Amino acid sequence: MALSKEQIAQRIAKEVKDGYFVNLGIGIPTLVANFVQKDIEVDFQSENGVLGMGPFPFEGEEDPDLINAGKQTITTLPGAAFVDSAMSFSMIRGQHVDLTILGAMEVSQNGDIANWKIPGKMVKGMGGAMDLVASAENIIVAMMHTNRAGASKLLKDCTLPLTGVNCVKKIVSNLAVMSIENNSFRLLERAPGVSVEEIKNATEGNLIIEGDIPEMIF
Amino acid sequence: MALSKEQIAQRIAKEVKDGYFVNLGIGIPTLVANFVQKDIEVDFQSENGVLGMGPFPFEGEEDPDLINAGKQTITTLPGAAFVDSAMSFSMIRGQHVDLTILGAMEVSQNGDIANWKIPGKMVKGMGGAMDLVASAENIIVAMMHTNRAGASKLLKDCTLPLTGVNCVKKIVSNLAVMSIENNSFRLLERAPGVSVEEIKNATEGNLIIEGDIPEMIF
Amino acid sequence: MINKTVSNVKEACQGIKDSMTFMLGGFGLSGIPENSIAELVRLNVKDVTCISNNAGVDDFGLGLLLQKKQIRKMISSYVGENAEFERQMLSGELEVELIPQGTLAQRCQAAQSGIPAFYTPAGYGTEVAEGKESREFHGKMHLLEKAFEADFAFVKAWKGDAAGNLVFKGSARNFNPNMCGAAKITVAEVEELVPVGTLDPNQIHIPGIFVQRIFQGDKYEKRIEQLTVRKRD
Amino acid sequence: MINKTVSNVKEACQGIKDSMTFMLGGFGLSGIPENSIAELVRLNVKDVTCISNNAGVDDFGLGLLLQKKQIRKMISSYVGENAEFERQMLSGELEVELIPQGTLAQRCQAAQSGIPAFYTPAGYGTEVAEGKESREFHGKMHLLEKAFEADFAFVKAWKGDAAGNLVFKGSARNFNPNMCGAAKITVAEVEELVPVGTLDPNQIHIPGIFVQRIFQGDKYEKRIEQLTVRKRD
Repeated sequence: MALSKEQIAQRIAKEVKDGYFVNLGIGIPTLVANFVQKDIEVDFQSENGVLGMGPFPFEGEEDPDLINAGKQTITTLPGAAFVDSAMSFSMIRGQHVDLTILGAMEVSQNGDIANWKIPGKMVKGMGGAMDLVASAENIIVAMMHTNRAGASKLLKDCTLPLTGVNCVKKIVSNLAVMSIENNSFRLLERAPGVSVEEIKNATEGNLIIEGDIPEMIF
Repeated sequence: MALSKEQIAQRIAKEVKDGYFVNLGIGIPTLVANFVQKDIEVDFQSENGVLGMGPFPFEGEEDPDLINAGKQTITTLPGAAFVDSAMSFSMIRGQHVDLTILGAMEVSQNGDIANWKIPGKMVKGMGGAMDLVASAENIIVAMMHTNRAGASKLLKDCTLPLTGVNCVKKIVSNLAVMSIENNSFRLLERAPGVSVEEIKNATEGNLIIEGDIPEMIF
Repeated sequence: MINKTVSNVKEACQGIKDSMTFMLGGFGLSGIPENSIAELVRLNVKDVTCISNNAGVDDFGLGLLLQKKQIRKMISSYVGENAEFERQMLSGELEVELIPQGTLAQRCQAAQSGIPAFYTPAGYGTEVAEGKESREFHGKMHLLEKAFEADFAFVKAWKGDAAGNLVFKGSARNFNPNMCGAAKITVAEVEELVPVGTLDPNQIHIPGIFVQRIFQGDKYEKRIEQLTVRKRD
Repeated sequence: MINKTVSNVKEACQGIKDSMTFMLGGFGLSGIPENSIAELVRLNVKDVTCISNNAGVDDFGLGLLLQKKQIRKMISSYVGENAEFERQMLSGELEVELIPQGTLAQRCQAAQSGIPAFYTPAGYGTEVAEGKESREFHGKMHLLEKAFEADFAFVKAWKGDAAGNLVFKGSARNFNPNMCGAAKITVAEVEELVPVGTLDPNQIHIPGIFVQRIFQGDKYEKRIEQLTVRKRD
């Protein structure tokens, strides 16, 4: 069965290693924090200038001067630091952040990503996404494999305005875990109970399928 | 009579206006602080990261973590701030410093300045001087009019490696106050008792002399 | 010490004219110069260009200027959460230039620092690259981006003193320090104006040289955009 | 919180090899990483390139490495006050690249920030401009300057915590913050390692993400180069 958003986040959390500084995008990526192993040390960075983000505050303890990049009230953990926006993007552009997890509307088989604009329809802006995808060595995309009409979002070429080119390394969708390799999606894992055939049908771009494709383990 | 170093500093101090942020170079410029009018507010910046420098410390109160760009122990005044080197040069390069006073080995009639290197002889480095002269809108040079051998240091063209081009606006030497205008030195004031003829003889570059040249008033 | 205090927001905003370019600090509604924005609404200054990461919400922040159609052009990285904004943009009343957030911050910082241009990888290969020079460094393509030019920067700090020294709090810091000294005149409003000498010189985020006018804001609403809490067990 | 502490300077310097490029904080002898320099002397690492505003004095700071002829090249803005330095430079034993101080700071800052290159007016029309691209912005000529690349950055802070967060004191701050995160590995030595959570998150100059290894220095001599005092009346 296809994964829920929580399950996508849960699978991605396995990619988060001890000692990582991690930037989480809005949406599914935000949920990843809930599933990170308890026995490793990870620091969350928010591009509005927070390093060492903690959980949401208890009711009544929210502070308008303390929000994340999604404008949600947050807390910080011991050892946290606040910085200005220029220094925050020094962390990102300077490749000091080890892992970036963000959502996408489309990804192409060469690693292009589109997630900020639907011309004539939705124009919210790219926020920090263009800096993140252009800079990060290690980008994981959290996304649905198909849109509501069932059309693939893993394409030969993106149709929407791009956020970045040749930058996505790994994708965790509701159907599969894939890497980008040789101008193709390489299928690494299937969602439990989802067949290779289903994934193939839901993927417009080249899909490399070699050997047995294991089911995800959480 | 030609001015002493203290008198050069005293004359330059008259150019320091209320509300100015001022950077003082090593040597004569450092002395300027002693002569600034008491009834105006001036802040001294030191390019190693100090804004709001005060006088030298009393004996026994020196702090190795508190020096100026000449590596001398200093104090700070109320309202002072410490910054890192990049921000210190943001003040300079970003033209937030209102007045730069520095020494020179040579100045040419088009406003070029040389003050950092005598090839094969003295190579100490430019420190912050190149940033200062390239950035400041308002540069006053404090210098001797001639070298020890009596040769002019106010030239048609500098002979030493340059620190900056077309940047000097005003010069206060031991003989005269001059501005740079139309590829010439314009004589503005004479040191008390020094004749126009003496200044003319001591100046290799074009010297514009128009009307009566008053003596300096301190 | 050079005194930068003005008595109120009116005095702080002297010299403001139609068609000027403003920088405004804040991320979402956090750390926005509330008092200065209110004065810009009151002055009814028109045709302005605003450089600000976001555009407020319909009834707060820069949304207040949008309602009165005072803004000709917005330069931002993210403008969601604002229906009036979307309407004006889609109808063509409002010109919008969307740029990457890190580029926005660095173009402010460059203006403060006298760096006229710099290279960044953000936006290469996208719409943002249109009309911009690109160049390879270390095998990776970068865009040439230029320092902003603005008439006024409006920033909001937590504490400040008469010298114009500023200290920010939490994530309300964001773009505010980078905009100081990045415009011809920087207006800083603070929650608390403290006596000169009480701020530790080691702990000043922005020294007064980058600030031309400072005043204590009358009041701060500090609205929360996305209140998110967890339950106590 | 990711723990960056190492037990001592030996551990902090693991991986150091001949011919590497180092950044070293400090201005004159103020804020120099004394313990790391002593370890570099002890390790007797050779043919290194040092990026440091100054070169110490004959018997302290980087002068100690010069004495043992460990340095192949210095990249500095000011190298006066060092007779051995002058001797090695004039004899050609030591390669020296002198660059403007603001450019030095900004090339560190650019490396920290992932900005591969930027324009500055400093040095245009001088020896410093030789071999560099120049370009006009706003009617003024500028040089294209590139971010430094270094293997290790050695910085010295006043206080720090296990997360690598740093706080500097007075003018001993200087280049230290700009060098953090500007090399592959940043080693921070501090006068006092304080428990995590005791530094105010608003008042951290450099957050730990820019620091890979941190330790408390055994002792600090903090020599004064130009003791200058005034008489009490």
